[in-house]
Amino acid sequence: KPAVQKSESGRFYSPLVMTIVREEGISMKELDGLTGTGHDGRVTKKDILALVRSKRPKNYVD
Amino acid sequence: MANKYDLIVIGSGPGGYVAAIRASQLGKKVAVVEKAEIGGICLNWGCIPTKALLKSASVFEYISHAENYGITVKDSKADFGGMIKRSRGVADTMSKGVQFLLKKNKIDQLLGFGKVAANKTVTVTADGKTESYAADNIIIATGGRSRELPNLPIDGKKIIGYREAMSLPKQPKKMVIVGSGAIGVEFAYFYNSIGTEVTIVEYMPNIVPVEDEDISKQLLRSFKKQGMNIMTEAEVTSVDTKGTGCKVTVKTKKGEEQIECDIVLSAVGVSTNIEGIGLEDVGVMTDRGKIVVDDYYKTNIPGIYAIGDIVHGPALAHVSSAEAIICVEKMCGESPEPLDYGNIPGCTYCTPEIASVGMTEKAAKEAGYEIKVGKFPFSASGKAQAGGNSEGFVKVIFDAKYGEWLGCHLIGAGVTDMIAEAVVARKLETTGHEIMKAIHPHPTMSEAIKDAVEDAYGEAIHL
Amino acid sequence: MANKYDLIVIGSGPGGYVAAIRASQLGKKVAVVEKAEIGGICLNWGCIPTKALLKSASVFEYISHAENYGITVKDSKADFGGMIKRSRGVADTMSKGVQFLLKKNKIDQLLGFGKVAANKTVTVTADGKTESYAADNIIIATGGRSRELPNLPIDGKKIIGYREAMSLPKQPKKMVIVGSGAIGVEFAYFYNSIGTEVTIVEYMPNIVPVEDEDISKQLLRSFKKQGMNIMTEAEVTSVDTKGTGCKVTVKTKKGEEQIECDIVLSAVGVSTNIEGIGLEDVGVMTDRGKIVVDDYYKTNIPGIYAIGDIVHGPALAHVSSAEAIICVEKMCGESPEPLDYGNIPGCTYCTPEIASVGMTEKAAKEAGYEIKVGKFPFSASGKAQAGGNSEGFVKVIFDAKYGEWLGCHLIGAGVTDMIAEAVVARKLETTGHEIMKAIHPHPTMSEAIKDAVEDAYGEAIHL
Ligand SMILES: Cc1cc2nc3c(=O)[nH]c(=O)nc-3n(C[C@H](O)[C@H](O)[C@H](O)COP(=O)(O)OP(=O)(O)OC[C@H]3O[C@@H](n4cnc5c(N)ncnc54)[C@H](O)[C@@H]3O)c2cc1C
Ligand SMILES: Cc1cc2nc3c(=O)[nH]c(=O)nc-3n(C[C@H](O)[C@H](O)[C@H](O)COP(=O)(O)OP(=O)(O)OC[C@H]3O[C@@H](n4cnc5c(N)ncnc54)[C@H](O)[C@@H]3O)c2cc1C
Repeated sequence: KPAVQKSESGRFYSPLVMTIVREEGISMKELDGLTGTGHDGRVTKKDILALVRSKRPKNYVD
Repeated sequence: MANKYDLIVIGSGPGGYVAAIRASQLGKKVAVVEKAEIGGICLNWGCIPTKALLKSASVFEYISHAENYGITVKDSKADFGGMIKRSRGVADTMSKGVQFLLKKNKIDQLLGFGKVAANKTVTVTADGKTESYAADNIIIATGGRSRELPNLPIDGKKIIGYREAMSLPKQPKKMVIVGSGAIGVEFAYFYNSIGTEVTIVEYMPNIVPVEDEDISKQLLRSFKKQGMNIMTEAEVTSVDTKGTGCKVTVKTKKGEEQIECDIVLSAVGVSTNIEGIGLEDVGVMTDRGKIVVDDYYKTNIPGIYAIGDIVHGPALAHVSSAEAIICVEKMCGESPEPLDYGNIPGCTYCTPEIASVGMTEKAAKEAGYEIKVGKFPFSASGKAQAGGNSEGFVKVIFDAKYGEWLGCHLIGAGVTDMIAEAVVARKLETTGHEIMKAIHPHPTMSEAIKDAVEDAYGEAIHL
Repeated sequence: MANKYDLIVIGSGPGGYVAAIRASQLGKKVAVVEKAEIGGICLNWGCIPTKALLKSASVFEYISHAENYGITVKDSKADFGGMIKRSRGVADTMSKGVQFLLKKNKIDQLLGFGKVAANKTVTVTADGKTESYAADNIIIATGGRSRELPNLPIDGKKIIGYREAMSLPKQPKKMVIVGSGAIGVEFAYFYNSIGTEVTIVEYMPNIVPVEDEDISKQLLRSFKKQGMNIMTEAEVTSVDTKGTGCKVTVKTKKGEEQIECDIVLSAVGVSTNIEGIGLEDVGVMTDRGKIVVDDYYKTNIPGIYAIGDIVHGPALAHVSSAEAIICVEKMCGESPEPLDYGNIPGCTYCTPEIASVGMTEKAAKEAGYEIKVGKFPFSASGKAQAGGNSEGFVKVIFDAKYGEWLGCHLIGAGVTDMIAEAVVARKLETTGHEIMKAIHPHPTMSEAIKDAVEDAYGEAIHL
């Protein structure tokens, strides 16, 4: 079950972002390093999907 | 030129007046040009007066079923003229309200026909006189009007558009409504519920064709139960208006059929008011009847912007207003986010009401998503039972992989006030989990959204 | 022992039946013990039947004001018996619905008085016979009943509680209602609107005292306009029931006053059903009438849990159900998040309706927040005007520092279906920004929430 997790940096990530992070095996550190394009730099679905695409982990099917 | 503004807006609808007020809030000197009523179609001939009529109809329906609620009513009558008068009164009040807001924000109202001209000038013509006004920026927000089909020329008497439909001198006995988008079905519900015999003719296989198929099917069931005659995959090929009434020829898959009626309402969409307003003179680019703009509503000509029904995207009042604010904030140097056209709710205010946002089931599948679908009928809702409103349902669509809320489709009593939950939650990038864990108050219709999400996740308690 | 269950739930209200169904979904063998009606107070004597009565009242009000909507009604009459009968019928249908759900989930219904006993046993007594059942886990969900004040002993005839109030044999001419919480004001609205002369007596300075003060003031204005007599900072010191009616002595700041009426409704809160159910025998800890539990509803005795009105927190159906699910999921080894008692909506279904979540303005200030407050009156809403529902407003409270949405308070038509937006958005940790940028459909009552947020941020377009 996707719980709303907090990052180590204290940034808030949306439930959808957190689900994608978990599903795609992205580390909290990578996530915290991401610059968001949302309001006030918030990381959005778009940003995290861009990261997923750039990494193309094994379980990512385009 | 004495008449110099920071911004001139042409058109005072929910696009134009909102743009003007936002710009004034941000310190600009602003004028609005309007050739007809302040407030545009929305307040005067669209959203507001139709909702006033629909409220009269729903009150009348309650009265007709009063005994269901333990109330005896001896004798009741729909006073058509009274309903129309009330509706016009509400429109008037709202238009005056916008006039007040414009004054309060020190926005000049230039009454007349506006045209863009060279060198960021706007000309305003009224009573044969033309004045010129200069502006650093111009927003075009001239909105739309009834689209006319070749076979269905609007004469304003027997073949009418939406304006006449909300201001007829007397109630028609029989009416044919061509087109079953929001405007068509709203008038269909209104007239049918006060006793007019209504036939809907829709070209597509489903009524309210932009909605999820399940919604269309439910509305069809409801409307048939209400006694309407509904023809789909059907087309009006001609209307003979020579006699006292109209003879409407409808082509269906089974062949041709003739329907007699007093009045034919053409509700087949909207055309844009982009003719004769100087676009060609200054070289503003258009495409299939719409002005071409970027994410911040800039046209190809610097300093000229366009918003509302005359640009791409759905022709809805809340879209016009949202575009207005983004356009103005960007113009004033702020950094608004572009509008997410994937998260715009659409509402239809007949009974049962319809409200939806995001993808239909079909669209989600076509986009390649693997989906989880949940449904909850209002017949299983305690509040719906208590209110006597058990028709309809909630349908939700989630991406099975990441849990994204792809679509939410509601049909039932009061659902137009319930869809904001889905819009906001989607904006905040929810998954289904958070909706299930957010405590919806009991007993409400809104619980059905949570129940439908539970169903999608295989955890429905009340099914 | 043959009768062995994984889980026995005592009480079949929205706490108990939901717990039973969730446990059954998770593979448990479950029984529910019920001494009265399946579905508990909520379905049979609480949430649902009151909402049925309130709907009858609001339909009757529409009929009384039909001419406002362009409808002539000659002669209408509230048939009190018919309204009561409808309400009982709705309750019955819902209770049968829950019976069906229990059966569908293969949950045994043990009808009788349940008691916890040593060694995780539950005894069930009916018709003088007692059976014992063993269980790995026991959930106590026995709910509440009308609280009685010493000066206001309920006799069920002239001094009544909520049960009698929704099943009186005939409509009282004059009624005194003591207490103006949700239950008190709902009955006040119902009886007043069908023609009973209603006096409300409230001990606190404001009616609906848990609500934001602005809400209380608006309801006071509305209720006075509806013709009710309202006494605040007032206390019933005695009721003389010897004559044909009642003589109620009310102590106010100005002195004592006598009111005559047919019936006094005591609506001063709820006591818990924790007596005689074996708590002392097995040593379950209680505190001021409530069973003491942890975040997952465990009592001090392993294997015994308690949820709903009998534990701390607001006595509301949706709270009972949420607690049920968390309790059962944890019991079954899942990892549910504990309930956030700071994000529970409260609704009152009189006209105008009230819905709120989070902190009142006063509470936010007392908690030390620097706040931004926004307000939007429905009189400025196009939909409210079109619907003839312009009474009331939206009030929103934000933390000025981080933008957290601290509180949302609504009063007006249909607001109980609108508060879910705020609950969900707060759960998703929104700030005001996202609410303003989420497109609310036009024209709806829900737009007023966005408008109020704009007001808090100094960007209100429609004010
Ligand atoms: C019957 C009906 C019901 C509707 N119901 C809804 C609904 O419930 N919800 C919803 O969201 N939408 C509804 N709509 C659609 C909604 O009305 C439009 O999307 C909205 O009005 C568009 O706003 P706008 O500002 O772009 O243009 P408009 O509201 O069309 O305003 C344009 C204004 O510009 C003026 N104008 C045009 N040309 C000139 C010129 N050359 N010079 C000066 N002034 C000019 C016009 O007179 C008009 O006042 C409805 C429409 C209709 C017809
Ligand atoms: C008039 C009224 C209106 C209300 N309106 C609302 C509203 O609109 N919204 C809202 O959220 N809340 C409302 N409430 C409150 C709501 O009804 C309660 O919060 C809710 O019912 C509590 O649920 P529960 O499961 O804890 O207990 P209950 O619903 O009280 O159920 C307890 C059940 O346990 C049974 N029981 C008790 N003791 C035993 C025993 N020893 N053995 C066997 N069975 C037993 C009882 O018979 C009962 O059926 C209202 C209450 C009243 C009185």
